[in-house]
Amino acid sequence: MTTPENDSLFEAPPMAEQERMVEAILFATAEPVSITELMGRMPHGCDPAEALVHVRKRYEGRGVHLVKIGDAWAFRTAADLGFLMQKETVETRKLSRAAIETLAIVAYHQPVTRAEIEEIRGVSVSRGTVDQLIEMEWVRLGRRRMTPGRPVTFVVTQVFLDHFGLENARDLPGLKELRSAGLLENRPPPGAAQLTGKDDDDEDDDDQVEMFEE
Amino acid sequence: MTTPENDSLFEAPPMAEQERMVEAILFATAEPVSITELMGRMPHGCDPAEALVHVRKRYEGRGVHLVKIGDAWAFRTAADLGFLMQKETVETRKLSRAAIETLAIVAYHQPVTRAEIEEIRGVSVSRGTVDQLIEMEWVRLGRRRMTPGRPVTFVVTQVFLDHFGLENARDLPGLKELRSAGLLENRPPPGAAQLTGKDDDDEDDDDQVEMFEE
Amino acid sequence: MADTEFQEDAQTVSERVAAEALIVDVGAFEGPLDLLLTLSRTQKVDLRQISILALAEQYLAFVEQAKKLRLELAADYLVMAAWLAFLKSRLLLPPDPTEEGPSGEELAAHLAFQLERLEAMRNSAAKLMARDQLGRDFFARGVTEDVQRVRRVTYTATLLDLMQGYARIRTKDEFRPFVMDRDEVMTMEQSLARMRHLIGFAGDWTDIASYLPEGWDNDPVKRRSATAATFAASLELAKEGKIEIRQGETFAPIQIRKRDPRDDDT
Repeated sequence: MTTPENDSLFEAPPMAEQERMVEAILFATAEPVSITELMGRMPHGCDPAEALVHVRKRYEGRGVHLVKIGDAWAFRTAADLGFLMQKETVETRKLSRAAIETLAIVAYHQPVTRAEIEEIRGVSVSRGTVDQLIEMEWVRLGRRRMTPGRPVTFVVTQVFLDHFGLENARDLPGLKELRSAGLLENRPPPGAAQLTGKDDDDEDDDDQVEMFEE
Repeated sequence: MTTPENDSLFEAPPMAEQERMVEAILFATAEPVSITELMGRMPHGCDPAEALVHVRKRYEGRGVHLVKIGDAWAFRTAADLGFLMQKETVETRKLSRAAIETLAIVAYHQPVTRAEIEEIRGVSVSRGTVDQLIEMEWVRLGRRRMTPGRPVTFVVTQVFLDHFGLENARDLPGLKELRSAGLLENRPPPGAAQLTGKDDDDEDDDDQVEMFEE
Repeated sequence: MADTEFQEDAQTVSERVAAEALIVDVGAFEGPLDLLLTLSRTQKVDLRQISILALAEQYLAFVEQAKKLRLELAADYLVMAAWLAFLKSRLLLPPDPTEEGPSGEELAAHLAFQLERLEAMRNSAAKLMARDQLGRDFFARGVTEDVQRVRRVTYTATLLDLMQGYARIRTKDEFRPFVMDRDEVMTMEQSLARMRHLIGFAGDWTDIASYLPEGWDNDPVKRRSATAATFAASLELAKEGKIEIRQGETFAPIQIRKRDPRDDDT
């Protein structure tokens, strides 16, 4: 009962002091603080609304800002410094088998439509696989094919050629060369057919799932 | 391999920008942040140590201060504004007199062995007392003493320094006076009486056993 | 011995009252040193000028009093009493030059040091606890932001992956006539023939493990044979000056690359 009277005996602290108080309260409090609450916590006679104006100005252009959230106020990291709240680690992974095969088909058959890729691979090509290759800038959209439906085509990029040390996609070894290089002789021996055959399928399936997850 | 080269292509951000970054990072966390960690999170070529000097100056006399705790830095509210913060006050566990004295002895005499603590207090130190201080993260194990029995030593932690607003264990109140008065010396009793001699041995053994149990 | 000492006690009334109060509180003391420190305060002097002799007498009187009141004192209180009685006799008797061990003064000085040190630590503890404390007088940031760990994944593939991938697709439907395979052995000749073609496409350092023919890298027996053959073939090709071989350190992957014919000119 007597508290308000007692308090009013003291003059309100100078505005600079009130600014410090606002600063400290907003810094230490977990939730945004309303003016009413500031008023309740600061000494009698304080004007938190005015102090907030000063504090807001003081933090303009700083690493943290005073922001209004609904009726309440809080310090928040400046939006342009959000990247500091992240720690980036780079991880290099081998491209999935589905992606490699799709990429190979684009490289050997460009310009090639999605339907053609699917026909060659014998399985449907997930959206993610192509998107990934485009994002890596290894594959880009070519001209539309002048056939019914005018499907888009895919071609490989300069980035792709640079990465694989090719001057031209035509430099890629042909099927004949691949065969003589022993790259085509890798049919599983008849005895192991089911086993490896099954594995192959599994891998494809896995690839698909992987792509969807990412 | 090529990353450092790439990075050095970009110049470090201007100091004013680095100040903002330091501000943002330190505002975002309750724990002190080391210069090494700041360096790791800020862009390549930044000098957080210099930025900290500027930021510290900027916050002098404000409602929050930049304080140094060991090798790390943190923002803390000004102590004179603690009265505004009843809501945030955390009830710390009440420490027993034995615990408080043990804490002071570790702080002022560190690194100190259990036998030395007991010698100073004139009573044996219960296991629980030290355990409590270790659990609060105010005390941790230091190096073993290179004396017979190789007893473990205790030292205070960064959490301790942070809690008591100390930049450094050297800033403990009255430390200089105590040292010049010779009160931090570990004086062996004259003639090393059989009684105390025997006690010492036992205590050292206890320490060893404890260490093996842990 | 304690009896006679107690007879000649010259305690004032107030000292006796204080001693009785101590007795009642005996449980509150943390051992004899704590009690001695409390007793020494009754001397109302700087601890550095304390009379250890007087202190010893106070302590012995306290123990005597406790005995009279049939209070059980812990053993260490009695040990201290015995030691103080010994110290007292040392301090009172003229030093005996034939006697060994520290003098009474030395022992008294050490006890005085211990008391002073204990008091200093108590004062320091009080000063420490009187400091502004985190979470009581000053505060940390109330709302913290987690540092997000962002994992950026980059994908790579080699030309060999690409060619093998393509070959895999193109040969899916091919019929392969049955031949007598020496299933699990790869010869150096086979490997050499294979490598001669492949090497033309390998401009960059490539792990020789990636030259293992597909199907030869899962089964340990086949892998061993293929690895040996590939390695031998690599050595052969290096000898011919067609490729370069390198290895970072012992057991590190062995890498090869095509030797650029232009290098010969330089």
